[in-house]
Amino acid sequence: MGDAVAALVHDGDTVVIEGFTHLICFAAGHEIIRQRRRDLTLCRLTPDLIYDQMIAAGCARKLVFSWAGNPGAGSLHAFRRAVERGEPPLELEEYSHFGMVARLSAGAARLPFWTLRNYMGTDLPAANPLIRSVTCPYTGETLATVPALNPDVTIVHAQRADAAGNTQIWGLLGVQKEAAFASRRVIVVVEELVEEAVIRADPNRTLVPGLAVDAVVVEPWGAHPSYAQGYYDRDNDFYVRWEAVSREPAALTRYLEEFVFGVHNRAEYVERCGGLEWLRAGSRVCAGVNYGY
Amino acid sequence: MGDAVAALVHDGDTVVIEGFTHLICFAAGHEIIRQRRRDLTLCRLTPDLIYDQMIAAGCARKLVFSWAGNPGAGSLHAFRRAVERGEPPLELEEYSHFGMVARLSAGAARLPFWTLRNYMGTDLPAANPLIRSVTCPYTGETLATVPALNPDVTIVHAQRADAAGNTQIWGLLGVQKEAAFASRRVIVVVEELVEEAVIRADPNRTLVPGLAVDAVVVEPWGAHPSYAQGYYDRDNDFYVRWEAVSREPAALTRYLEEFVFGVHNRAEYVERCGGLEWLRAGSRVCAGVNYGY
Amino acid sequence: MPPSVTHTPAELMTAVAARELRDGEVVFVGIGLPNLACNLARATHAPGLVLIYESGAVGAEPERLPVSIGDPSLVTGSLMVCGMADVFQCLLQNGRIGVGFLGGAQIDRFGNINTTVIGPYARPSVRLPGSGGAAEIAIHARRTLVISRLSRRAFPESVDFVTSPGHRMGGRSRRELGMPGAGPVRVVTDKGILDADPDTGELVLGALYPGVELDEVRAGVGWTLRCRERLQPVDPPSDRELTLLRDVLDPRGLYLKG
Amino acid sequence: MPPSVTHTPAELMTAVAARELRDGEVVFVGIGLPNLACNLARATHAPGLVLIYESGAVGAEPERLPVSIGDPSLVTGSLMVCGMADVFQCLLQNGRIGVGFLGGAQIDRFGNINTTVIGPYARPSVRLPGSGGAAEIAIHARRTLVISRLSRRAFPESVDFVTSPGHRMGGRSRRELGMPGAGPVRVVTDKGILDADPDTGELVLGALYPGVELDEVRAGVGWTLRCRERLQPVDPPSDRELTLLRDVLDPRGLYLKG
Repeated sequence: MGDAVAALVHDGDTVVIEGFTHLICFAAGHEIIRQRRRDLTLCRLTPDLIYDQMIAAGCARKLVFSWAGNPGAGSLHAFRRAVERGEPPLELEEYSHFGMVARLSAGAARLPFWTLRNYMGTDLPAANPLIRSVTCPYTGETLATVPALNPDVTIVHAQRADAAGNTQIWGLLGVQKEAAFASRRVIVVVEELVEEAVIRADPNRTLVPGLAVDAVVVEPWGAHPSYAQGYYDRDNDFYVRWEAVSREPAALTRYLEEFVFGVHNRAEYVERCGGLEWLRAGSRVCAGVNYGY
Repeated sequence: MGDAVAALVHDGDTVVIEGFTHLICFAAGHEIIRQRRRDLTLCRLTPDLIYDQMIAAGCARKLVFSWAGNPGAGSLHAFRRAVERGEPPLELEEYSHFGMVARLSAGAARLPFWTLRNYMGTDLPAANPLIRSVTCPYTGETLATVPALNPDVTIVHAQRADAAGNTQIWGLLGVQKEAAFASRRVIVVVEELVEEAVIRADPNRTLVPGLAVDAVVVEPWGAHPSYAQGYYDRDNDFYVRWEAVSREPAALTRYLEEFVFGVHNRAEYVERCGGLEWLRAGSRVCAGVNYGY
Repeated sequence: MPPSVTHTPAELMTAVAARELRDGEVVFVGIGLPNLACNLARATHAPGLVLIYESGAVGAEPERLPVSIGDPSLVTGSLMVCGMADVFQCLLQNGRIGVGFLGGAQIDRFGNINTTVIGPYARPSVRLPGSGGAAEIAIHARRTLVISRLSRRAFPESVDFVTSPGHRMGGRSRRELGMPGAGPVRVVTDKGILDADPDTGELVLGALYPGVELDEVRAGVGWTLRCRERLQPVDPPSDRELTLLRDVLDPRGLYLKG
Repeated sequence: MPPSVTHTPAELMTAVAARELRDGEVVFVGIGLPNLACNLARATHAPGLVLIYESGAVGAEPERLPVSIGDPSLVTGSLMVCGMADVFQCLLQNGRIGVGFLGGAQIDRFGNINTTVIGPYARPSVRLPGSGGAAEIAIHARRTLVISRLSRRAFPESVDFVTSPGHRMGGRSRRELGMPGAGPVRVVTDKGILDADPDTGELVLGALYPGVELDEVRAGVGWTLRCRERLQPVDPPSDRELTLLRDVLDPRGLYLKG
């Protein structure tokens, strides 16, 4: 992870760490904080705890997003301090979920914009002049548009990939595929590195092909406190505890010192957490399907 | 199948039977011929043998398509007679594959059009005035557009579904999902009806949810001479033989008399073919994945 | 003993919301009371209700109470899991969603909802999470239901920021603005039900819960609340509803305590 | 014995086309000679070539010779199978395709290809299949390779219908028209190789096969063919190439007979 971030994530980059609740790559976020990246434009539908930590650590210049909260548990207080009090200053570019999905869809298709029927009657276009409109060449009606998002680097966490980066995900898929194809560089972080034969045995499961991937990092438990379907459960207690940590700048600084700067890598983080085996997933293995002919 | 076609496919309808080489529902096409539907607008990327048969049988008023050939074997001669000599007359609306995919994507998203970077330098827009353009509200560049395709009825062949129409497909996916969501009515035809629990065991495999499906028809071998991954192979000999049948109007009429009008249903068709067991797929079952948490 | 003592406001609101759902409908669900309302409806009069989460899980039947909209228990055993581009394009914008649930920090006289900021956008006094999928749900779901407790802070005459559009925005109707869905037709509160007037879009009192005085409701909204000519009667949660909520759906009282 | 007797024209064209491919490139493949050329390249100098079919199979390693672009053998054991919307948007339009193979009934002086009609569009003398994915491949692939046997019918000065654009359409360059890819940079025929002139886009003779006279090539095109100042030498298929083609890749001679 250290090498991948050093080589592929630079100061000033536009960075996407995606994953809708599922497969959020905290391991990559922590490494970016440890390597003290600055002036990043962080993009993500749901900034979640990891962007709250990156904002608190001073990595972010700007946030592009659609829902900034601690799902089911409260607020992202580092984010709120930045917006409400400018501590530290943070530029915002705000959409709805559909708008962010559409931005990444346009990016993945290498079109300059995407069309959607949305935003009439809302104050979002007034708050964000990049939400514009286009006239349908068939019906004459006006539809909303958002500009393509083409990040410098996207980090996709996944259950498994082969060494060439052919990546398989199951469970919630979020916008991982769109983000990967939209991006100039892609880092795939996996729970498990598998033989190419495992990928080839079930090709419909592949979400991102190796030809779109620049680096594969093997990082078990890399999504904690978020989760990886079939590998480990969401650490809801951590999300609940974050409310108090995040609310107190001193507590947040202590957290970063202990769990981010205070460890060298993910294995040490897991150890510092006291082990995470209690989150290990139970078994609900599905049957395979026949690819024969 | 008889009931589903009687209830859901009407004279004058815009009909899509999709499937890119894989899972082409010949069974539904034959039933539509048997029920003597007329004035249909047939849409499909690759009209294939089944639309050649439907054109020959007089079902079609218009063809909307992007590649009309007998893949790997020759021409669709009923289609060619209609276009080259007007026997019978057939209106054409022609795109490229990307254009047809884009039309169905727009239809599925219920947008009036779809944007693509295409068609500059080709004669296709001159041949089809529905290929138009739009100006990007961000870059000012001109991009091509195609209008949404929202068929009256789409027929999707699939490996399996439950009784509520939750439909799973593996192998080539074509534009089946887009066609189903774009359509006012959807008939799903499956090789195998399965318990809801089979669907629920592997929800990432579901391509079309039951909430978008109007009828489920169980029709083993329903895609012959095309194929169903994991169930049976493509009958390449049939595709090769079609060249001679299709070239001779009398031979084509005899084929329809014997294999379409001369049987009451798919089971009789299979019997008339002398059985199709020789095409039965071998076993290449993949491993399952863990959906536990 | 008056009914207000035998159940919590959250239980009453959940039961009332559940009764709004019809069997076979497709519902875009959020976490918390909407999720409980949907599952109560499924367990009583609407077994065929289809639950869709914006995370991409369709037809979920979670074996535990999900604490986030992307909880793994919503995936295991669901009917379909698709990417979010399909959720917003093929399901929501496609018009497949019958009912969307919304909540918000502020709901105004015309059903506009604010989940973005309290105060000016550029330097708010309170920064809220933002739209998420709420803007497009409010525009596309065939109808939306809002669940919120009454208070003058939560129900101002007009919101600080329109995240999710209601009715009569700048004097123009939803139809004039090209919105496919009917918008927030009903707001389920802890004291009664507000309905959007079909002509003006204004929220008016449509039902008062047993034991609640009209003045209590009026005190909870920031405009002069009008009433329908005849208020609908509302039954308190039945024993069956309460048993399901307390023993089966939220046994740890995660959402129903207060 | 001269080399022209020891191999068929199809074998020579396939071997020459294979040598055009570089290791690690991503190729959009068609059935027939392009498929054989790619697999020959994989078996010799380009083991890392990634094959993509417009049907959605990525990195296929078929265990039998596929007879259609959607053959089930292209799916079994491939690296990824995706829907066609992803093929055209995320792979092709995204700019991920290095090389596209095209063929056609007519190829003209500027590399425009016709697979639509012979004669007028409204009432053609021969109705051809149409574009399929050819139009967008010609526009988006970083470069395209054309394989076709020479004949005046197949190489007219200008095509009856431009299905897939080449160079200099109506006097305007690809760049002026906004096409991302370089277009048909090379045409592999049965007698020699035609290259698109980098300045004018005109197809000019770049290489002559051993034993072929210049006049034979000139007789096969419908315009006055110009030659590069220095023609590149072309080796006939090596024993290894021929063995692979005949014994491994097309043992039944499905495509390589003629």
